[in-house]
Amino acid sequence: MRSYLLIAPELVMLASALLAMFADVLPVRGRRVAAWIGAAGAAAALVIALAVGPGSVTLFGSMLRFDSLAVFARAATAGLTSVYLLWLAGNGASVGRTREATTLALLAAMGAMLMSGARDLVLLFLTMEAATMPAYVLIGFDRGDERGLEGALKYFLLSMVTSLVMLYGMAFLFGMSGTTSLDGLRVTAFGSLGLIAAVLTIVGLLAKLAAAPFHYWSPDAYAGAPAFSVAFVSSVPKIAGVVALVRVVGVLGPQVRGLTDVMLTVAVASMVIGNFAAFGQKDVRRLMAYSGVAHVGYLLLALAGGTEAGSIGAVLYAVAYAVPSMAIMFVVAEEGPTLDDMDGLLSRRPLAAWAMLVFLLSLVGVPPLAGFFGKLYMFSAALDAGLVWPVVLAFAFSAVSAGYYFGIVRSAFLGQRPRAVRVRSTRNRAADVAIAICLLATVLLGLLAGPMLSVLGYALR
Amino acid sequence: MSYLLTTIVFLPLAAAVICAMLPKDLAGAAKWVAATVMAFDVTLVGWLLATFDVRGGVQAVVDIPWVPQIAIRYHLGADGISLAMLALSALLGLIAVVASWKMDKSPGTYFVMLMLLQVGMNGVFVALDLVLFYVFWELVLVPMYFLIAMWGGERRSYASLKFFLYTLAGSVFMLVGIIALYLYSGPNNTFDIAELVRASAGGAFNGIQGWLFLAFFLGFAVKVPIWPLHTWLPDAHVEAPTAASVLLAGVLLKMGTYGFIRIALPILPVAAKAWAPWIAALAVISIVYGASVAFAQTDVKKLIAYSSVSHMGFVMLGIASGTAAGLDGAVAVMVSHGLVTGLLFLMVGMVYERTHTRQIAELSGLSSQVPAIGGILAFASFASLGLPGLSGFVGEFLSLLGSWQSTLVPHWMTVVAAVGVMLAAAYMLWMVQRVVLGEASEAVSRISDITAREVAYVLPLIGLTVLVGVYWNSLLRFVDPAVQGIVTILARVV
Amino acid sequence: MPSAIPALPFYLLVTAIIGGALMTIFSRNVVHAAFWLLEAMVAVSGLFLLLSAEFLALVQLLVYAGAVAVLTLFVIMLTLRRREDAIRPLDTSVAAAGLAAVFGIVTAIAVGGFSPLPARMPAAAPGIAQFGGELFTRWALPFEVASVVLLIALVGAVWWSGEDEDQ
Amino acid sequence: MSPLLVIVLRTLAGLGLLLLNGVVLIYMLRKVLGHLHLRLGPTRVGPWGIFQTSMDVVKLLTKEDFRPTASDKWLFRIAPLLIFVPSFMAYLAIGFSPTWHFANLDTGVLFVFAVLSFVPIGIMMAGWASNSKWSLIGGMRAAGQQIAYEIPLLLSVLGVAMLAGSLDPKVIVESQAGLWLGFLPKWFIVPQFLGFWLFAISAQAETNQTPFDMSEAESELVTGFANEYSGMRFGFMFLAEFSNMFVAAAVGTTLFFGGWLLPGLEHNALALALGPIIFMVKVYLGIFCMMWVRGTLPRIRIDQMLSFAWKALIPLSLLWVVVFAVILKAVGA
Repeated sequence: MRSYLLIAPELVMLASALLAMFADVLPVRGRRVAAWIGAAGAAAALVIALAVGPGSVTLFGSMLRFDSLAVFARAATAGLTSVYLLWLAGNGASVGRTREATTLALLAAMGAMLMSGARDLVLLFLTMEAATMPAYVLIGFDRGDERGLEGALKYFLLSMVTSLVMLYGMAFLFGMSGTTSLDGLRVTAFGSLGLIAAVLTIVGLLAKLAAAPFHYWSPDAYAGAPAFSVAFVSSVPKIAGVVALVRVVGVLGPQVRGLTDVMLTVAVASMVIGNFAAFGQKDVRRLMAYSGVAHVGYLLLALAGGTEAGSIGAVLYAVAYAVPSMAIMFVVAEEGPTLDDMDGLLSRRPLAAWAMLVFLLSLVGVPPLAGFFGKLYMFSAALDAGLVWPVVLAFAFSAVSAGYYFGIVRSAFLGQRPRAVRVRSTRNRAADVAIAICLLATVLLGLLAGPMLSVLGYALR
Repeated sequence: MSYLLTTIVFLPLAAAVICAMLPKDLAGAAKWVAATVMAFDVTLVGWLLATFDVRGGVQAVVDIPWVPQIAIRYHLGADGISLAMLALSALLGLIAVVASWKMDKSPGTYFVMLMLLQVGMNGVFVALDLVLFYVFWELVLVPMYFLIAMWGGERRSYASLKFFLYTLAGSVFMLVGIIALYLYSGPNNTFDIAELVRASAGGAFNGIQGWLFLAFFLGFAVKVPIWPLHTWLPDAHVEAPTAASVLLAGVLLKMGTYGFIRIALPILPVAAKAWAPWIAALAVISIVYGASVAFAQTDVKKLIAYSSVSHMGFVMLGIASGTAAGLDGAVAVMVSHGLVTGLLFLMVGMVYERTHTRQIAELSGLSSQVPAIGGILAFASFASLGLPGLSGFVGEFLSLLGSWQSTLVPHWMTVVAAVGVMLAAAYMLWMVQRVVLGEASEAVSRISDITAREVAYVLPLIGLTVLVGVYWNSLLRFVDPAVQGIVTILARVV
Repeated sequence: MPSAIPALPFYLLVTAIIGGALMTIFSRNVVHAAFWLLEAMVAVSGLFLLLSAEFLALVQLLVYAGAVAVLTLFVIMLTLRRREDAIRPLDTSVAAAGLAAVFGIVTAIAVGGFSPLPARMPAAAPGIAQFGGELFTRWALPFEVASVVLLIALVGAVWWSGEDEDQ
Repeated sequence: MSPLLVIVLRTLAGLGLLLLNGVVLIYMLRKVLGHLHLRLGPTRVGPWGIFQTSMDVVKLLTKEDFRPTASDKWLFRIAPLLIFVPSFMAYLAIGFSPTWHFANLDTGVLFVFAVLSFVPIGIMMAGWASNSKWSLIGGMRAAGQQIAYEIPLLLSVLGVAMLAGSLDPKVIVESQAGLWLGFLPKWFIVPQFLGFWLFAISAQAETNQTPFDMSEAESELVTGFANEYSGMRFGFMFLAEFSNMFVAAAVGTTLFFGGWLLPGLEHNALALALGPIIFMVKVYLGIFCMMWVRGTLPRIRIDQMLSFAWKALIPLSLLWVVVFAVILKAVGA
């Protein structure tokens, strides 16, 4: 029974997903009641997750363990989902069918939450699928849009193939260790075969995170998808993905020689490709996709260091990345996807413009915002692990990234809007509140870095 | 525990918040809010100056944990150097607000930016924790970007982004350095400057000082700016609105040199000494190069901008010397350059406001049409070229003296730098001759003279220029004890 | 069952699986490809039998032969407008074949370096009741997550195939 | 005897039973349907026409093995085997008495369903390979039908599995021994009447019997998937159909009618000896009932049939599994 109490947040998410799915038959009527239900459910899940707190108990044998890292990721996932659904309740899915979008987002978030506590390869794989499968639908949510369907298909195919590669690697790991429990993996005796198995296993996660050699899906998928989908897909599931990567690398890294080198290579490649490709993009979604690749590169760099601090930093940074990138997509969804659509945002919606600035600055890593502290933790851990040149490169790229992020700022603040101003049908308070919450989170995650790190279990000095 | 510094640093933030929340039809009130708050801020700084114990030491300290897990502390405190810079920053901040009195293009936002900028500037000079220092350092970037980008001239978009990217690129290297200092600072890792100095004395950074110094050098040198990293400066200055130019030249550039004095020298003395000849060489190049290029300028503002490059070279020369005289001189140039260049930009701003041109060729005979403006411009130019009796002379003299005394800087460099002084005299006088003297040109012919408000904000600058120039000790008695501490550290290492 | 796997049937089945998989890729006829896929799946169930995992073998048959293959064929046959559409050009599969070959060689080299692999199969295969017990206690969570995955797939499928709705 | 020899002998025995069964069932079908339709069935070859079927076999064996030129060569050849072999394999799991069986599997019932799920693959293969639209339509129908009715079929077995706690035919049968209330045989049809009903309908559909014989549908598709086949290949398909009927009836007997048990004839030497006979009698009674249905009901439309499965049978069987599990838990507690 206690087991079920400990996974109460996920159960709440599941329940609200089912409730949202059948929102039409509820006695409560109203526009987008499904999204409201979902937002409330996710918020409840957040509260429960924090109330349950971290524990060293493993559930269902050795399937699950919610340590402080997992609790943080789980709470962040629930919280972000709640904010997302709040926004959705305000603005609705751009192509209608808010109900399906809500259900899918909740189910994906549920998968992601379980994923962050998973200590077993089988559960890890299944939860990863649960967290990514809704993304295929969300990306192709506008069924009339061929580019969206193409993006969804691209994502689907690549994701499926890499998932299977991952499964293949897991089979090797199972064969070597005789168990699928992460804690029981013993592959040291197998030398390079262990390395191959480990690499195959993390390939699936890397592809979901859109790290460099597997990033091809993300620009097309994001640019083809409606922005409200991108807001979710590009942010929320990534947190748990990072946690899963932390887990797998944490177990396999010390046992397999060379895994960190692979991670490092991927990290550097992601940073280089992501940052360079992001230049010159006219579509904010595409820009954010490439910049997302770059950010995953930073994350992997922290993980490649193989230290505890690096893992914690990476998870914190995953959240610090997810919040602003989701919020940026909110604004994109409201204003339009291209840089030109952002023109004159300051005069139309000054608050949104300023919020946008804060989000972008956080992504650049300007203090005292969330992104800065995330980078500080990550890179200090990586530096501590001796990765001097990659870290210097990462810092240089952080500065470079300002170049393309400020393209958005330039449009929003300095651009004039020559063509007829598209007025939003309704000024929506719920959506604005969602953006405001993201803004607050972006600032507070930085200023309150101390408490955040306590939640993450960062040892006090 | 004293919250005086906290109040001084964050008062402008309060002003920014109030200005941001003003409704649109009340946006005109923003300047009153900003002016009031800044006046109060200057008063507090004045009180701090009055109560400051000139025998030295870090005073008005506040030190509480911020992120205890990685030893980030909220640690503010002021010694003489900090105080001098803080005073400069607050005063120029107030003047910038008053000088922007007629700003009518979204004034609310403008004053928000100005006030945010003020928070960063104030904070940098009193932060004693490296992360905190970095936070304030970066905080300056964004408002300055917007001040240039939204209220700047023709090429503002290009200039602002260039400014932003240059300084950001420099500062991320500094961040690498900060993290490395933290990691190497021994078992009790720390970001605290004083503790890092102690750790350094204990040999914590031996062997990697060179690399660390390089990281900080890149961050600070861009900001100073030292040749060849200076190219953002003329663009930014020319495009920035007057108040932003004043703050950019008067305060922002000093952040770089302040960083050298506060962080690079005491924490990495070995590398600082090893690098000194090279820094001196770059400083000399900056002096001569800045002065030479200033000659060729047709735009008054650009001329002043290049003169800044040249003047900051004197600061770097003083820092490179590592002697008490040199460092005193460096700080003196910093203060003096802040006052004088601020004044110059203000005067150019007044002229531009009236004539809508800054071309030297189109401006002449200011003294005949507007004698007060012309006179003050000439006065500022004299102060800038280092006329004895005015503040510019103090710093340049001490810098050159220090570098001559120094064993680190070859004598020929000092000689070349002294030539730079003459070059400065030449281009400044030539500018004065063409702009101030002579017959009034068409652009100048119908303009009105200085107003009472304008007098009010240039007067303190003129007064301080004269005060520091005549009574050197008014500045040096604050600065010297702090400088002695650094010199001791430098002397301790071989 | 002994803990070691009998060699001959194992290699026969493995050949069948790999062959079937390769033929799935190389077959120029989509319908044939589907049948080859089925063949590979059936051979996999043979592997399960070798490991004395009778239940899994049967479920593999039931699911892949009874449902997946039939559905695949059903869809292929429904979507082909003309019979000739089943024949596709070969060139796309060359790259796939190359990849598969490289992958196979690398793996083979890696595996080859570590023979013999230690056999860690349980001495006695658990009975179906034991299997069920495990599935619904220790593995209950993955089992339920799998059902959520299916639910997601269902919602997605309904969304993609459903009618547009005014909102 | 060496184990290999045992396997060969048992396989041969199974094959013999299958062939014999086929012959008998064809005759039985003709006779039963004939009488149901108020006609006589075969009368000419031998007394009461009993040699009719053997003559049919001769005819099939001697006919030319014809293959349409435009057909898919290999698939066309493999298809009949793919239809025939699974239905033969299904025999292996059937237990005729506590000691009479071809192979003793503890997942026997599942095994039967698993191998039988190949049949529609073969049918689709045949339909596609023939390159005739009638065949193709027949194949597609078979596939749709199979997918739909396999689910209630499997679900209907769950109730029995819960009662017996096993999928081993022997255990299932043995747990039906005894009497309820002193007169009612403890057969699972009593508690599982709804399960049996679901099973019967689904089995009728899975074996392609009227009213669910849409994949052949002589009058519209001209025997559907088997259209282009002749000779022994057709014979295989034919045989498989009757063998499937037998298997379905045998599984039904095992699951719901106590297999080789008869009240009063349990656990003694006589029962052991009579077991197979009792079992066969029950099976043939079952087959008779299937034929009865076949001879009585008209064929329904494919869409009606599919929506019946998806909208009625599957929800009902799911519900029944849940309800029965709850009941069982409550009663058990």
